[in-house]
Amino acid sequence: MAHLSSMPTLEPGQDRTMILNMGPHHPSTHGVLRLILEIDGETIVRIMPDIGYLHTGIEKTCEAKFYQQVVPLTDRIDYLCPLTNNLCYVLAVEKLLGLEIPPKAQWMRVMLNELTRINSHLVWLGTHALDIGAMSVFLYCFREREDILRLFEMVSGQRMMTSYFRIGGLALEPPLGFFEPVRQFANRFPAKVDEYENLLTGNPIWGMRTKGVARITAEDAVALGASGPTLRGSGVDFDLRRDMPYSGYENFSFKVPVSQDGDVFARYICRVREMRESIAIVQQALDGMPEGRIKADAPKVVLPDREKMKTEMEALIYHFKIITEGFAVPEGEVYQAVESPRGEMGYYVVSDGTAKPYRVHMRAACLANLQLLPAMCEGRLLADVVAAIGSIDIVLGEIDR
Amino acid sequence: MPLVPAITELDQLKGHPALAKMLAWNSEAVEGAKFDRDELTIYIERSSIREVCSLLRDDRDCPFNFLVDVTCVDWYPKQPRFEIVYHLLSITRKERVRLKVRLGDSPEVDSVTSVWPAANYFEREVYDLFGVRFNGHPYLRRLLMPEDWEGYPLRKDYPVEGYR
Amino acid sequence: MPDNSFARYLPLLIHFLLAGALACAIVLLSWLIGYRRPTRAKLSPYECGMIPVGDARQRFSVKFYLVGMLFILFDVEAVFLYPWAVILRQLKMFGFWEMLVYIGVVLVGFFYIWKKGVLDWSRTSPRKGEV
Amino acid sequence: MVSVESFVIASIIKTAIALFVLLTAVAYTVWLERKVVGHIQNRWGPTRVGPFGLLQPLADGLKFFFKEDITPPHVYKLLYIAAPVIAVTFALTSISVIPIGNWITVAGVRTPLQITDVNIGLLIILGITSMGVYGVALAGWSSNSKYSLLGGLRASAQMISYEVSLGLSLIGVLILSGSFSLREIVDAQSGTFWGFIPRWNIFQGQIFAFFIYLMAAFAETNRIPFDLPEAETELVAGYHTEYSSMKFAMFFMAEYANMITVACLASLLFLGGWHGPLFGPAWLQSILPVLWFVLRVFGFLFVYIWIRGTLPRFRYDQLMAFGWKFLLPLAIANLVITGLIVALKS
Amino acid sequence: MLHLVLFLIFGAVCVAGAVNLLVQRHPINSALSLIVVMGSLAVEYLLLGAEFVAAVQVIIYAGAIMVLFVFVIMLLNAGEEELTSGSRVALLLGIPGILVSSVLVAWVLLAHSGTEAVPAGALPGPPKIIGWLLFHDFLLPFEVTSVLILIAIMGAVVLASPPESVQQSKKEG
Repeated sequence: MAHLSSMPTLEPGQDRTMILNMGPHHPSTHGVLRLILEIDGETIVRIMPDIGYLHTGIEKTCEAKFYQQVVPLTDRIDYLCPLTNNLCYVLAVEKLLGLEIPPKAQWMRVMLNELTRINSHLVWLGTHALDIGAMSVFLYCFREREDILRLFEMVSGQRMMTSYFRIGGLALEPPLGFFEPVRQFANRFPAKVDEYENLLTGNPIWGMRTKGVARITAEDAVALGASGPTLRGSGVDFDLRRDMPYSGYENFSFKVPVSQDGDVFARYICRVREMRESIAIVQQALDGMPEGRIKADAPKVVLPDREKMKTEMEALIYHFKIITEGFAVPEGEVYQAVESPRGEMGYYVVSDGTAKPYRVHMRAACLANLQLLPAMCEGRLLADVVAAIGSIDIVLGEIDR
Repeated sequence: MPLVPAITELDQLKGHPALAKMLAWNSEAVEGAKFDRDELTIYIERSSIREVCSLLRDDRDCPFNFLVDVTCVDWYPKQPRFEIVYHLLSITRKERVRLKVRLGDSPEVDSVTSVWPAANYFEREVYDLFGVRFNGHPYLRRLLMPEDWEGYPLRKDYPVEGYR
Repeated sequence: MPDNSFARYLPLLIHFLLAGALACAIVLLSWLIGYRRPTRAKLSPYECGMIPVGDARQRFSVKFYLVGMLFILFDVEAVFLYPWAVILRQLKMFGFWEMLVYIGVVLVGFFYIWKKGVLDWSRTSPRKGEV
Repeated sequence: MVSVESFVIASIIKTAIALFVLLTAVAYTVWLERKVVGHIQNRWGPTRVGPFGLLQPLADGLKFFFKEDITPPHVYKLLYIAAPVIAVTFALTSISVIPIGNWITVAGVRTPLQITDVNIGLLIILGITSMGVYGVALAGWSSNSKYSLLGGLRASAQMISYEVSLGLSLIGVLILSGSFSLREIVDAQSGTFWGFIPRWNIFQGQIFAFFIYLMAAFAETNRIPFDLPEAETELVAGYHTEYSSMKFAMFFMAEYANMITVACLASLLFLGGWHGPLFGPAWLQSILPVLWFVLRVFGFLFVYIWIRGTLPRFRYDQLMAFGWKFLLPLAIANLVITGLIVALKS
Repeated sequence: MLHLVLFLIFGAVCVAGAVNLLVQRHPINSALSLIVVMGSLAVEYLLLGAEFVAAVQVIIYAGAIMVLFVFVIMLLNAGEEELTSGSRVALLLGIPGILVSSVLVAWVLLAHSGTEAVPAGALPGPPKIIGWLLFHDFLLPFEVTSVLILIAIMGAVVLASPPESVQQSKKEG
């Protein structure tokens, strides 16, 4: 690939080019991404992302925690879709343990995951539109996001760092009357998506700014490891939820939006349609929500209910043991991937048979997607960089971990 | 779903297209294989990782054309110490395979960036955090840590409180 | 007082001077009132939190100054059109034809630059290494 | 015949009043914008300072004065300080030839509602507008920062590009009215067609010219969708990246003053100025035109704000192409057609 | 009276600007001085009653041509001039030379060209009269200016397009 061989150095270029920093403190780099641009007038000659400003060493931290204690760390990776990260990690450990998860927990997980996806896409849409200058969409999106965050707060007590999924099920029963506001939201939301689309999809300026911009072919996208809407925007029809289902996604019917154009608009339209599909999944989950337990039947792994803990000796002992010394996980390794709002989120968990993971590695969708940026932007204009960054929807917390 | 014991016999795993293809190409390159928790792991001899990757990528029947991830596990103080882990995905077959390369104390392996440019950041990250060198990588510099950082934080012998 | 045509412009001049004085006063006042506790970071040029690479005193793309030139030319054209527009009613069709000739010639130049691609701002050099 | 001294003093008083009114209008345009955009976006806008946040502009102004006034050492100091002064001075000057109403009689003296009624008012405004470029260009250059330089270059290139279309779009109006005097241009728009359509210039076939003017005016004042010079997502803050305190605010003062000028000009040239129904007692009749005029201006400003709340922004090349390849030919076509019709009629 | 005073003031501003233009070492300052010169010239025109010319002076010279100058200085990043000590011959011969020649020119103009000072406002100033002159009496020169503009457009394009070799290397690079 050509763009790899031309990594820029930091020295000012030849006579006509200028080295310009975009970020880390820049209004449009979504966190602390730093781009080093070499520009000729307004044209991008070379572009190099510089990351690591948010590196917190989560992977190292995980090695010092019990399995259950890692869950809150996963929230912090991708702070726009904490539940997706919870899910991915939890599924990986459950796979290591060989745990069977009751259907209600699975359906709850799917429902909350789709709400998370909408939440993440709303933040993306708002900021992406704001980058391109459409101010109002941002506030409209955050209005709906607020509703979703309220739902999260209801169910987990937290707006962002939910940590609601636990190894073996859910942390708590969903509160009484939780499904009613979810249903209301699900009924209300499609009209709101129409509202966003009214402002953007048909808007000629939006079209000019996004159509044909930062185009990437399907081959390049695959070669560069793109996933999620970024990949589907280039015409590769692949969605883990449908193609390699997990957590009961096989029980839901939904379409996977694909666009052939591979430009900013294609990625935009894929994500907007995804929001509609997600809300349809939420509806299905609400309609078919099974009854039953929310935790797996594995007393050595799953914390007992408060009720039992106070009445049964055995439960109290398990509770004490799980809290103080964790639970041992059989030796082995597992790679579990889920379809996060940004693409393939994968957790590679290695166990050496002790109560702490030997190694936890997160495959961040954004890290791979970010590699597309030079291929998208070189030879284009400065303003296209902004559109391109927005269109690959990066979250620096996930990239840097 | 109770755990089933891992299968490590090469003969039992020959049915898998990726492994079959590899064995047919060069059985020397395959050091072993493991099928555990529905996931296939193939141990590759260090010098042939690049060829194996391009072989799997271009396989007509089952192209593992998507490099999902490259990472590393440090088994210090065991030897060989490092395991480089490649996760491949076949978009058409919807199947995954894991390749592993074991490296000793002078960790060096061929870069697969020429096969998948996607490996660029992944390999840089491994270099940054484990100090594994990837030969042929176009820009092997630290990715997450500062340029002047000392040591490789994800190694098991890295002092957690930093070098004093 | 209006003893000649300039009297009408005198208030304009006064207004201009007063506006200028006001602007200067604002700058001065903010300089007097505002506090100053400079630090090195505050005084360095904004570069998104990084130490700047190179400085802004560099040569720039030629495109920008082509705009300047074209602007002059079309501005000159427009200036000729102003008096014409005002007296067109007196000039009648004759005035229309003479302006049509004039605009026609200028339009030739306009389409020349259009065809030359001067007005294509997105036309960029091909991507590096792309065959 | 009045003496020179009293004439000068009268002009100074008039000017001072005009400047005061203009600056207040600028402050409240900001307030209006924040309110309107706020309501467009499900927010309230300013509410804390004063009723409906009406004192917010005052608070903002004071805050700006008390902010740290940084003059970084890397700037070209003289021009760095001069640039906002230039911008504000020219932005405030153009109002002086704009009439805001008909003649009124105050204490027996008949006087136009205008600082000075000159023959070539329109040309004066064009001239002053064309000088406004320097504020932006010099700010960008003297800051010695890359973002500022790029922003300044963009801004000045954009302003001069659209100035051509702006100038050409006015020619249709000039043909119809046969004068550069803004007062005469407005007078030419009095009356109605068939008794109910006012003879405003946009109804006299200058609808395209009005459209061109609208676009060019948006670009001249660097407003969305043409706000590339200060596109914060690309160039941080464009040409005023390195400015702080009141010097920073002055660019905004200039921008909003220019918006008001442009709105006034649009009302005068295309929307019939102060013409409107007159009724009631004599004092009301003399005030009403001013009211109609101010209403038009605010209507125009509202459109500005409304569009800001709705549209995304252009990319630089698209903006330039829009100006040169679309507006300019359209403006030329408009003037040729208008010229043809008028020449045939006369 | 005020009229004359203003005329003199702006004349002085004009000359001061022109001198400053020469003395300043930074090209941007020189350019700005030139703008001042143009502006004060426009005021002088106004004082003479030539309204239209004054407006055009501002629009074209101060507002367009000087923008180009400033642009070029910004783009080329022309820095401060090196101050050379200058050759002594130029100093010795130059200043007297300039004095002598300006006196000569003034004398020739005043004594032999038959030009006279025209009272303010006596010359055609209002735009309508200018228009009538331009589109009636001086029609041919007016039409010729369009050709001039055409040539200038082409010249601008030719000057601004980078030489072939640069384009070539850009493509390759």
